Amino acid sequence: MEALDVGILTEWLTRAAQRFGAEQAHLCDLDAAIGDGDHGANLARGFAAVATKMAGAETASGLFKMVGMTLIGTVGGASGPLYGTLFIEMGKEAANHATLDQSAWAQVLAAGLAGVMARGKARPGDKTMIDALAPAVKAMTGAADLSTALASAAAAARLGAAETIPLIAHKGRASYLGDRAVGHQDPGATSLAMLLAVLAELVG
Amino acid sequence: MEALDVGILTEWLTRAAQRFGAEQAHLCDLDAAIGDGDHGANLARGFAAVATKMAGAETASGLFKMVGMTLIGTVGGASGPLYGTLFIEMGKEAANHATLDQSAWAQVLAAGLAGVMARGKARPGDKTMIDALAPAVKAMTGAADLSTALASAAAAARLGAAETIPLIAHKGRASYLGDRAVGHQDPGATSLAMLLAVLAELVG
Amino acid sequence: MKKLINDPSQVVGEALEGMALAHPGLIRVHRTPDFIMRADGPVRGKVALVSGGGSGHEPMHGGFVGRGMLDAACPGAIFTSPTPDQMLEATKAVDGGVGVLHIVKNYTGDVLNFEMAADLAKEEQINVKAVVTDDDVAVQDSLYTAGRRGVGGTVLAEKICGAAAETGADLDAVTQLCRDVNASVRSMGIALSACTVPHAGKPSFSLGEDEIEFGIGIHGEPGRNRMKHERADQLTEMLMEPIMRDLPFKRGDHALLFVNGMGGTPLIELYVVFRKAASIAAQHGITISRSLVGSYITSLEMAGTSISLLRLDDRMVRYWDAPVVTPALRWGA
Amino acid sequence: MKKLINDPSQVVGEALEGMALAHPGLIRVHRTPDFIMRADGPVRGKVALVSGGGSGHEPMHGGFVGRGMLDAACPGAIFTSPTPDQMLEATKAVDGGVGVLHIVKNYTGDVLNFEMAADLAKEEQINVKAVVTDDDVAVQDSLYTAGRRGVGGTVLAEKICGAAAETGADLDAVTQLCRDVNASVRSMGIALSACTVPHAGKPSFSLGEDEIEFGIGIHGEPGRNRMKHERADQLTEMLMEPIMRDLPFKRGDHALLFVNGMGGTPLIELYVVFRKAASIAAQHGITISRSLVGSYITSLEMAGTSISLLRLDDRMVRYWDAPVVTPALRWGA
Ligand SMILES: Nc1ncnc2c1ncn2[C@@H]1O[C@H](COP(=O)(O)OP(=O)(O)O)[C@@H](O)[C@H]1O
Ligand SMILES: Nc1ncnc2c1ncn2[C@@H]1O[C@H](COP(=O)(O)OP(=O)(O)O)[C@@H](O)[C@H]1O
Ligand SMILES: [Mg+2]
Ligand SMILES: [Mg+2]
Ligand SMILES: [Mg+2]
Ligand SMILES: [Mg+2]
Repeated sequence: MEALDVGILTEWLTRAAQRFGAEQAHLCDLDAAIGDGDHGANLARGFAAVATKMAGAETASGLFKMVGMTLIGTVGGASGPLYGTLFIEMGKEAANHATLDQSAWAQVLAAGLAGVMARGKARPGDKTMIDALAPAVKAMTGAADLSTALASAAAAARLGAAETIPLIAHKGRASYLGDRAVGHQDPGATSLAMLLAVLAELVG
Repeated sequence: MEALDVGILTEWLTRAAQRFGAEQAHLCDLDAAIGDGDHGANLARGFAAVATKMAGAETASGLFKMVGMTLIGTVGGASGPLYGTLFIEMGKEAANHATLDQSAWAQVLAAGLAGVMARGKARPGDKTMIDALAPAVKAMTGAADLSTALASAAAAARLGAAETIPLIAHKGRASYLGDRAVGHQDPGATSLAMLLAVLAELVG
Repeated sequence: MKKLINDPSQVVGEALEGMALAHPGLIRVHRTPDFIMRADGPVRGKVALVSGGGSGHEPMHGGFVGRGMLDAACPGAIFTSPTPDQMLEATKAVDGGVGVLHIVKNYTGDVLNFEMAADLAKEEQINVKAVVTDDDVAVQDSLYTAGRRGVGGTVLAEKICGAAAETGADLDAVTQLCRDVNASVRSMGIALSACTVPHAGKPSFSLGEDEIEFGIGIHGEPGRNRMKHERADQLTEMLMEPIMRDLPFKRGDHALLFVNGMGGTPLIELYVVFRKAASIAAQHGITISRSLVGSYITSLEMAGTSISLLRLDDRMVRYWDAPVVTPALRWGA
Repeated sequence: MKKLINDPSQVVGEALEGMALAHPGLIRVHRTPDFIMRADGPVRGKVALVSGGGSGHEPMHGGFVGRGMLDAACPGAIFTSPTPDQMLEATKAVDGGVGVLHIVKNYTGDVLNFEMAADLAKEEQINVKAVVTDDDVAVQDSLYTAGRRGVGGTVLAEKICGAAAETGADLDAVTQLCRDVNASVRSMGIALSACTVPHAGKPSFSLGEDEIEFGIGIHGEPGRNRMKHERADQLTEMLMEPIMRDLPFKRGDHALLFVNGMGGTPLIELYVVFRKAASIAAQHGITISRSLVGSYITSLEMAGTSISLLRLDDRMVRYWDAPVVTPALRWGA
């Protein structure tokens, strides 16, 4: 596959909704350890709403903006505006590209990352979803082709999520815990890695 | 021993206070099963107050009235007015007797029983302290001497308390439970039997 | 047992001291014997209302002392009725010269102790009347029980009669009104968990993971029967059924719906119950024109709820709406 | 998990319906998006106050909607901040033409969602300001955390600012007052038990028989550290110490003492805590001239308490005493 079209992106998000439904309890448990235990429920609710609305999207840009708005309107919590911003900024960038090939997708994802960082003010190492997203964006460049790039991004995100375990959190609820957050994987980084894994599995 | 004097009666109530202190949890447990779990605490509190006030009582009548007033002022619940009335009426009757020999004591106890029945409107078989007190009063008559009479009274009270086990309650909190009170011994009958047992042990 | 207390034997006294510090403008606390009275009492020429009962039901009754409600409340030990000396001293302290009404929840202990207190007060030339509340439909009212318990309806009676007294009704009128309210209200409760009395140190009963007690009182005692936990709507139907049956309502009646928390149940759940109870009333053509939702007559930290439904007449509505200024109920002033 | 609910996903909506049925004279409930607004809103020419946050903290915020306090409240899912569309619609619905103040508790989710809503409202020409409350001294306020959480002080800010708005203060003045209240209040909380979020179905953490969590927030999360349970007086000292240290009081200051229950703690225990907290304040020469005792900002059925201490100036006292007519706080009218 050379590029991601709106059909495959719709399929991605449909499967992501299934995945978050299945992983809801797992993500809630991660959040219960260092947050308030709702991350899985928040994403499951938000992506379930997304899944009911995707039919008829004509462009990747339009699709992503709709996804972003839907997440903002249904997820709540910290992850709602952050995931929402991710997709809205991805949608804005996607509008600049006729086809979403490897290089375009790298820019789309980078735009999403920039949006999340601007909104949430977190930096790498703060034990947030940024710790999965930033390495994924980096891993997109230099890969042989799109599917390899997506696989590398997913792998980098998974690794980045795992690497949040020893960290103290500096943003979000987990930051209230100080040392007590050490030893737990960040739920938002975990869900972000899942989202990218679903895409890699689909295209790979 | 031919008669009960104020010294022995003071000793009785002192030991009763100790006994109720020691049996507090047991009586509370009985009450928890079919009531609200406070009977032991109520009596322990009341008799502890009695124990601090007895020094200087000159007559049995005066002693009993003081005990009755103290119990009314410190026990609360159903058992406060009932135990209080028991002692006040015993005190009134005791005033009619120069010495508290076997026959006088039978009359004193009977007066107490009448007072409790008048105040609480319970009859034998209602699963209350009456079921210990009434048989005890009956057992006083016909015994060979005072100490035998006290022992018979205590035994009759103990038996009467045990015989409350299969009963449905018609008075007090246990009456709310209907059938569910069956199989449990009434706490008030149990404490009344303890009170009479302490006297029998002291004199016997 | 984890509680915010120092010593089980000091809880009631220390809480009274806390109340005195928290509400100096509304109430005064008297120790030994213990009672709470309104800060501006006695009010000359006004019928005084005195209630009381075991502690552990807060805010009842101490939280209802103040203008437009109770003149005094006598707190006993946890779940144990107070003693006649408390009631006598409270009665004397708040007597405004035109009589005192004792509002007594129907429990053997409360009734006997208040009876003794009334006798003593009468000896001191105070005109005392008593009304015994018994609104709990969980209990069979028959010769073979101590009679129905006084529960949630008592709160409503205290508010309504307090307003009547405040606006000048005489002792006979306030007494009759209290009987009328008691005759027009029915209540029913369930427990989802037991509570722990401090001096006992362990729960008063134990319930399985999906068991509840149906038809409970307010003293942590077991209820009429134990049953499987159900959804809120079904439990609400089961609570409403005996209430509606016992006090026949006719279409067009107006009622006050009081959904009470037993202490450990969050407010959000009480509103879920209120929603269903109101819809059941509506199905019967009954208009819920007044409401009360919250934990007002509790059993320490017990989880559960009780529903009280009071058929209203115009007079009750007027007195319900009248100003009340107490620690726990306050409006109109 | 035993709760008085029907379906975890319907709790918030059904409770909103219950609130609408229980308090028709005070509030109106809007569904999809969900918000609660005062029955007589929008009030032309009055600055409007909008707050919101996750559900499960009842009565906050919905119970504080009404005359003299909030104009609208936006409830999210349990412990999950609401979404910008709710806040936007609520803001539009209550805007009286002279600006809207968003009172936002400092949690990443609440802050981000309210920020987005404010941006959207500004696009629609509504003058929106926001104050973020952060009174919780349990959290280190530094570059390395999300900052202190907004807890009990928020309730006090909403009451005081609501009164200012009601009596005609303009948006700048109400905003400044809200900042002043937030700057003058500090809070600290402990949990004796965890709570169970309905969709999770199990307690958010587990505590041993004599363990407590010290320095908790209001979302069922663990606190600053776990420690041995102590007597109420000692725990109260531990809660008061960082409050008094963080907001230096001087002898002669007046303060409002707010002892809050987390949901599952009986009122009688809160008064035991109040007694000690007031005596600590008195030892420092601080006069507790106003008070609030009860479960006003809760974490479902969590057992525990939080203490908030607000240094009062005359203006705050006047606004605190001003009339308020909401489901949960009501006086003076
Ligand atoms: N400032 C931030 N920037 C980026 N991500 C954040 C930030 N704050 C929190 N997060 C992410 O959000 C996740 C929590 O999301 P969620 O549980 O849904 O929201 P909430 O914390 O409001 O309950 C965290 O695990 C973290 O990855
Ligand atoms: N009407 C009555 N007449 C005689 N005894 C009674 C009556 N009602 C209750 N009792 C006795 O009182 C006992 C309970 O006392 P206690 O637990 O101290 O009071 P309460 O029921 O108020 O908590 C019962 O076990 C019973 O023996
Ligand atoms: Mg979360
Ligand atoms: Mg008892
Ligand atoms: Mg009792
Ligand atoms: Mg959350």
